[in-house]
Amino acid sequence: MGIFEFILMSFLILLAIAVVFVRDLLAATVVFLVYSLIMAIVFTQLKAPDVALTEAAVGAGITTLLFIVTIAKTTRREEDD
Amino acid sequence: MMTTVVIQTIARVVVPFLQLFGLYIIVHGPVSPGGGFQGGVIVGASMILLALSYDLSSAETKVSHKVRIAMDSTGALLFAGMGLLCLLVGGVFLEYGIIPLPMAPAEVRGLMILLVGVAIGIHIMALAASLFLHLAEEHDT
Amino acid sequence: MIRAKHVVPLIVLLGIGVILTMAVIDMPAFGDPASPAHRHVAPRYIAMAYEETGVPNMVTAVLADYRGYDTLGELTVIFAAGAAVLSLLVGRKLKEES
Amino acid sequence: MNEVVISYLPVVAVLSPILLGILVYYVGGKSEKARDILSIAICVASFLAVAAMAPAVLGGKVIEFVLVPGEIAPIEIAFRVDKLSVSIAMICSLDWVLATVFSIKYIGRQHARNRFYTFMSLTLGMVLGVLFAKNLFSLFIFFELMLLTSYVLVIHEETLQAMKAGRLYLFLGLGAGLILFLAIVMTYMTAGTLNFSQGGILEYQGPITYLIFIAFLIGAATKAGIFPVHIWLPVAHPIAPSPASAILSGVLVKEGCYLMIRVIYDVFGADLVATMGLHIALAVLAGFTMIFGSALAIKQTDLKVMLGYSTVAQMGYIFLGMSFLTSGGLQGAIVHIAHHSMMKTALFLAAGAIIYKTGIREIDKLAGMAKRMPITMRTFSIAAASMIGIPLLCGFISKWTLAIGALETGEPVFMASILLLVVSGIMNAIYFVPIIVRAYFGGGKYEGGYDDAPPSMLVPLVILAVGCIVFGIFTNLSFSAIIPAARALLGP
Amino acid sequence: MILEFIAVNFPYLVSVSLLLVGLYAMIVRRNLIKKIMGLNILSTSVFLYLISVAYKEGGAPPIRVSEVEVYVNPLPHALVLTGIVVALALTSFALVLTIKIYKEYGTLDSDKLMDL
Amino acid sequence: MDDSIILVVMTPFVGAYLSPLLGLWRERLCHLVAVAAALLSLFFSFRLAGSVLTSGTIRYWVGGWEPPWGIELVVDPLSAFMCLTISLVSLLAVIYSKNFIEKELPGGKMTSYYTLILLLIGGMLGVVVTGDLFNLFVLTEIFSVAAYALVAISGKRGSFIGSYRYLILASIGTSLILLGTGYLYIITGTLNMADLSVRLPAFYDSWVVFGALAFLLIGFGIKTALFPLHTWLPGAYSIAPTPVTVIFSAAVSKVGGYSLIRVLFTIFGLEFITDLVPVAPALTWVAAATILVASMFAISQTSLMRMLAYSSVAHIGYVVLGVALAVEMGMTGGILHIFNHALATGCLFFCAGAVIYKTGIRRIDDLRGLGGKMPLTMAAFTLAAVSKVGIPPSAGFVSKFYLSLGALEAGEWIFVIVILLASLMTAVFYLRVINLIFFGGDKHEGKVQRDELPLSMLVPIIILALGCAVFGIFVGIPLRLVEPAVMVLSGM
Repeated sequence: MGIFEFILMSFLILLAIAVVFVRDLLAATVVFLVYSLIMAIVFTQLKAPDVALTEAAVGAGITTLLFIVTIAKTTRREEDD
Repeated sequence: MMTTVVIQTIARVVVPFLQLFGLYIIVHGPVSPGGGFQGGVIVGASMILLALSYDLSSAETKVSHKVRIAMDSTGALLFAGMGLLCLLVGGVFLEYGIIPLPMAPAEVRGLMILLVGVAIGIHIMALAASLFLHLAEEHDT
Repeated sequence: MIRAKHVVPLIVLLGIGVILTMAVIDMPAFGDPASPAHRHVAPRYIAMAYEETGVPNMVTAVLADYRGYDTLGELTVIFAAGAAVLSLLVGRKLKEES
Repeated sequence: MNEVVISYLPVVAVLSPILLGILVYYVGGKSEKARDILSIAICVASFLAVAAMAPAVLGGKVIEFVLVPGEIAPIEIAFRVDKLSVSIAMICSLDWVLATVFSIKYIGRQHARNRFYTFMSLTLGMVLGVLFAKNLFSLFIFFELMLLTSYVLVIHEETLQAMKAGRLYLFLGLGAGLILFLAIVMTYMTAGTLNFSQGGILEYQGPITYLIFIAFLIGAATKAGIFPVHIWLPVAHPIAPSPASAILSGVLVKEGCYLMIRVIYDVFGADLVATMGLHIALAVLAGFTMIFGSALAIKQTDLKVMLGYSTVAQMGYIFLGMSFLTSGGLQGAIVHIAHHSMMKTALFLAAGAIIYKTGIREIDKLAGMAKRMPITMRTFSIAAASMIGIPLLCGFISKWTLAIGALETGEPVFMASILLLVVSGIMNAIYFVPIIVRAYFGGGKYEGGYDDAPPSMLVPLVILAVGCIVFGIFTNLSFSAIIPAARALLGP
Repeated sequence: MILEFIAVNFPYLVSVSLLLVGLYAMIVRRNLIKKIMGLNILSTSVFLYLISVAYKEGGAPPIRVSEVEVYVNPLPHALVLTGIVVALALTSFALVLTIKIYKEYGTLDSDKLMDL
Repeated sequence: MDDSIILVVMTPFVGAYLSPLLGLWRERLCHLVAVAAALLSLFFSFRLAGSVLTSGTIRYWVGGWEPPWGIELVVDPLSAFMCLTISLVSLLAVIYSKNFIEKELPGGKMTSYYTLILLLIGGMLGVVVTGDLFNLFVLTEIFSVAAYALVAISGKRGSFIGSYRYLILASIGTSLILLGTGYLYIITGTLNMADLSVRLPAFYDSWVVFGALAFLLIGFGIKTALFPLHTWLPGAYSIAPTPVTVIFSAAVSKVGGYSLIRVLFTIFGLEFITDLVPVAPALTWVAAATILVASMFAISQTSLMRMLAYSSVAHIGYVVLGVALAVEMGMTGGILHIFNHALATGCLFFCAGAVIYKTGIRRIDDLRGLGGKMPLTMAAFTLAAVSKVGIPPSAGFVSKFYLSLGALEAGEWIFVIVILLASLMTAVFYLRVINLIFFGGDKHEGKVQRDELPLSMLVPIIILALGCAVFGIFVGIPLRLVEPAVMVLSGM
């Protein structure tokens, strides 16, 4: 556990909170993409290359794409009160 | 969508490489990070890229709905079939070592693990594309 | 911002958070090679996977052989998802094709 | 110890009405006549099956049969026929034959005839099932089924009023059933068995024993229409078609009494009840019911409702007899079950005949009825007189026996109940005599000539009326069975 | 003491925080897509936890290389791979449902949907 | 080793993999494949039950790897019992689907429908036979995904929202299950249930074990629809196609309950859940609350499907109550109720579906007078409702009996009262419906022709209805598996 991992993981929490609280859904999706990529890097640091590869392909790839398509089909704004 | 010539050309160039890379990952699953699932996703993503850069129908025509369903089922059946084959030759479900091939049991297992990867790959590449395409198509209703 | 109806979920979250933190305190430390997780089942995979399956990637060996049944299940889950997505969308489509 | 005989007869008696009853529905779709004959045949067959058991049982044997063996202790459906069961079953199935014969004309005009006969048949099966049950579990099963099948009889008319009455009947019955269920479960937990056994299976274990008794009492009393859970009875009995009222009042309420007898003598045992002092509570309840039921009956203007309240009062007699815990009292209770069954069936059937012919339900309008329907009114009068307790009629015999039973106890509290018997008899007279007087001497209102009910209605009526007289005179006919039955229950 | 605990078990604590954030999004957020993002965060937090369990000080990635002796635990990796696929399945289906709901009702607000 | 154990799971799966291929060619073939697969599963379940009874618990090492390194499948009497219940109900549901789905589902969805339903069946069977915690998670996910999709498949108004709510809540549940599995893994290093139960006692005082228990409980509690985690259920049940609803209520929620039992009894063990962390006593209270609250909701429903759904929730409460009492009688009752309730609720939902199929009626008030139009269906409905209320001699009564005995055995009086109260409440809402059906006059005079269902729908209904009656009398048949199951669970 080096300082690099600490920073990455702290960043992870920040990104997660950002995903939840950013009102623009497309922006949130992009943040989620970054979150997934960082998660993949963390997995690599934790010596799990297989999982990292999968997380990158699925989390940052397919899932994000699906989110974007869904937002395109529905609405970009998260309605608020 | 983004149907500019540039993107189309890039996609045209990139897609074969992506697919090759995906296949490489599937086949090299046993020795390096990756495997059927990851490779399958990458190949599937290449199809999605194709769909994005052209339009949806061209991806449809390249790998039609029926073919995807068939690939989907075939992948799953292949995996299950390997398990059931072990039952047939008198072993336990998924006990690859018992399959009578002229090799050491460990090698048979290795071969089978590779085949499993291929089966998963076939399955996932069809599915990943399907999931995306179905979602994306929804707009014209 | 926080409204009355959020109180219950927040209390639930707090409760789960407390349980989680207490559990983390009781856990073997991170990266500890002596933790039971590293001593009980896994050593066999690390030591024997290559001899038994001829595959250097232990994750693949576990995934496709030792726990191959799980992987078949995983395949089935995503197969189910495919069928599920299909079940919602395909009605119109097949009509068009025929 | 009684000799135990294994025999199929109880199964025949219980299951043939149930299975053939379903056939009745099918046959009814094809031919009405065939259905009528079949339903009478079923009742006769059951009666014969019961009668066939009588000699052996009264000769000191006990017939047993296990229908569904309970590999796991309490869940066993089994039959056991002893003297008590067989003597009550005889009179019940006989009543059934008569009521069924009666209903051919009566129901012939109404809707849903197939359903009526089917459920009559089914109910007979359930009634016999209750009487022949070997253990509380089987008894409970038939008890609940009896409730369901008789519910359909109660709501036969399907009017709003009938539906309301039916709902009251059903939910009180189900509630009582649940409490009974609780009692049975508790019994099993404390006694470890559910089989009836002379002398009782329970031992005193503190308050729980009281609780069990109260639960049983509530369950049985609801079925029997004892105060204060009688409320359904005057509502549900009159609303049913008359043959059904006859068997509801004549037979079904007796199942509650039968259950209570079994509970007191075969589950708790007379000694335990006596040491716990429960019999006094029971007697108080019974006495109250007698007076209360009679008092309310006086107020009624509707003939059938009046008969319903009269039933409530008479159930009090039976419970009173049980509570004496003496041979005489028990004999009185059992003999009153049989005799009241006869009398009340006759009364309700007579009321049914009047309704069938004239549509009159109100007591006031009965004036001159004796002229128009002489045979019906005569049978009605005999049965009513018997209810009042005129000597040489069967009602008198049961009251006499009850009084003897009260004296046997030697306790002032119970001896005081003789007074109750007298008062209640007088009250009976107060509500029956005016009807008779009006029917015979209140002429002038009705000017038509003789117009009595058809023979298929009169025959059952006459048989019952003759029964009232015969059993009133030749007391040995009933007592030869009932005295041993009471002895068997009380034990040496 | 506490700082040391946090430093040592940092990945676990991160996973706990992520789990809570994910749960919060799933329960409290009203937008259906946000809920699905919350589901993804929740599942990745569990994956992070499992991968952390697998980690061993000084271990190598679990791919056999002749000169290395200490590897991290491969079993949780296999579990997580399965888990990721499961999460993908759930996400894709939930998103299709979202599109369908939007088509039907024109809103993605769970409160408004509740009123319908 | 006995291959039935894997074939019982793989048959539906292979059927599911084949279905899309066949669907491309001929859609109708899917139904045949589904029936064949379900039939084969039932056959293998019977073989499993047979070998469990003769030779005790069966263990099967998938891939030939001995546990804890490989995945072990374990079939003990409880698993065999669940297998039989699931595959029986599934077979009937698949048969029933033929006509129902052709009419009720929009075109082109048949293939997906049968694929998903086979995945649902296979997933449940997989959960039931597995002996590995992570494998349990994977298979739970399989049948959950299929279940979400089947809720939404009809595309009717509200179906997507119902499915979405179910998905979100259940996903929280499954994520927590995975987390709990991870917790157990970190302190024991194993995922095998038997191995876990051996290694766990060393860590009983650890928060990790407590956390794992809490998360597994919440996760499976959502799947089981325990109060207050039941909110997803009525929406999902009432909107799904009827055969699916039947599988849901009769099997899916029971599989949740089964997983709960496995986690509590097999992994943590009786001592831990009753003494160290009083989970079982807490669960009994949760179950009691589930029973009462759900019954209350059921009374106030106007839609038949929703009423049945709430009633189903209440009966899951019975199962959990019985098992959580952790005494022999209670567990017998609880496990037996899994089967008995499957019969009754399956039949009820089938009948409700049949009504929708024939007339499109969904509201309870509109059922008025349907008894004359669809007599067989409605008779079956009545029989099943009687079983649900728990009136003897139906199957439901037997489980109620055992549950009450269990509650008394555990010394928990209050739960007997709960059971009785719930019975009365159940009676209130079912008898209201039955009254409307048979005695409510005829609302559809001329509109609805008197005709019965196609055979493919009628046969499953009648089989289940007869089951309700037969297994009420011949209790010994299911108990042959239940008794050893209780023995194994309680470690005797």
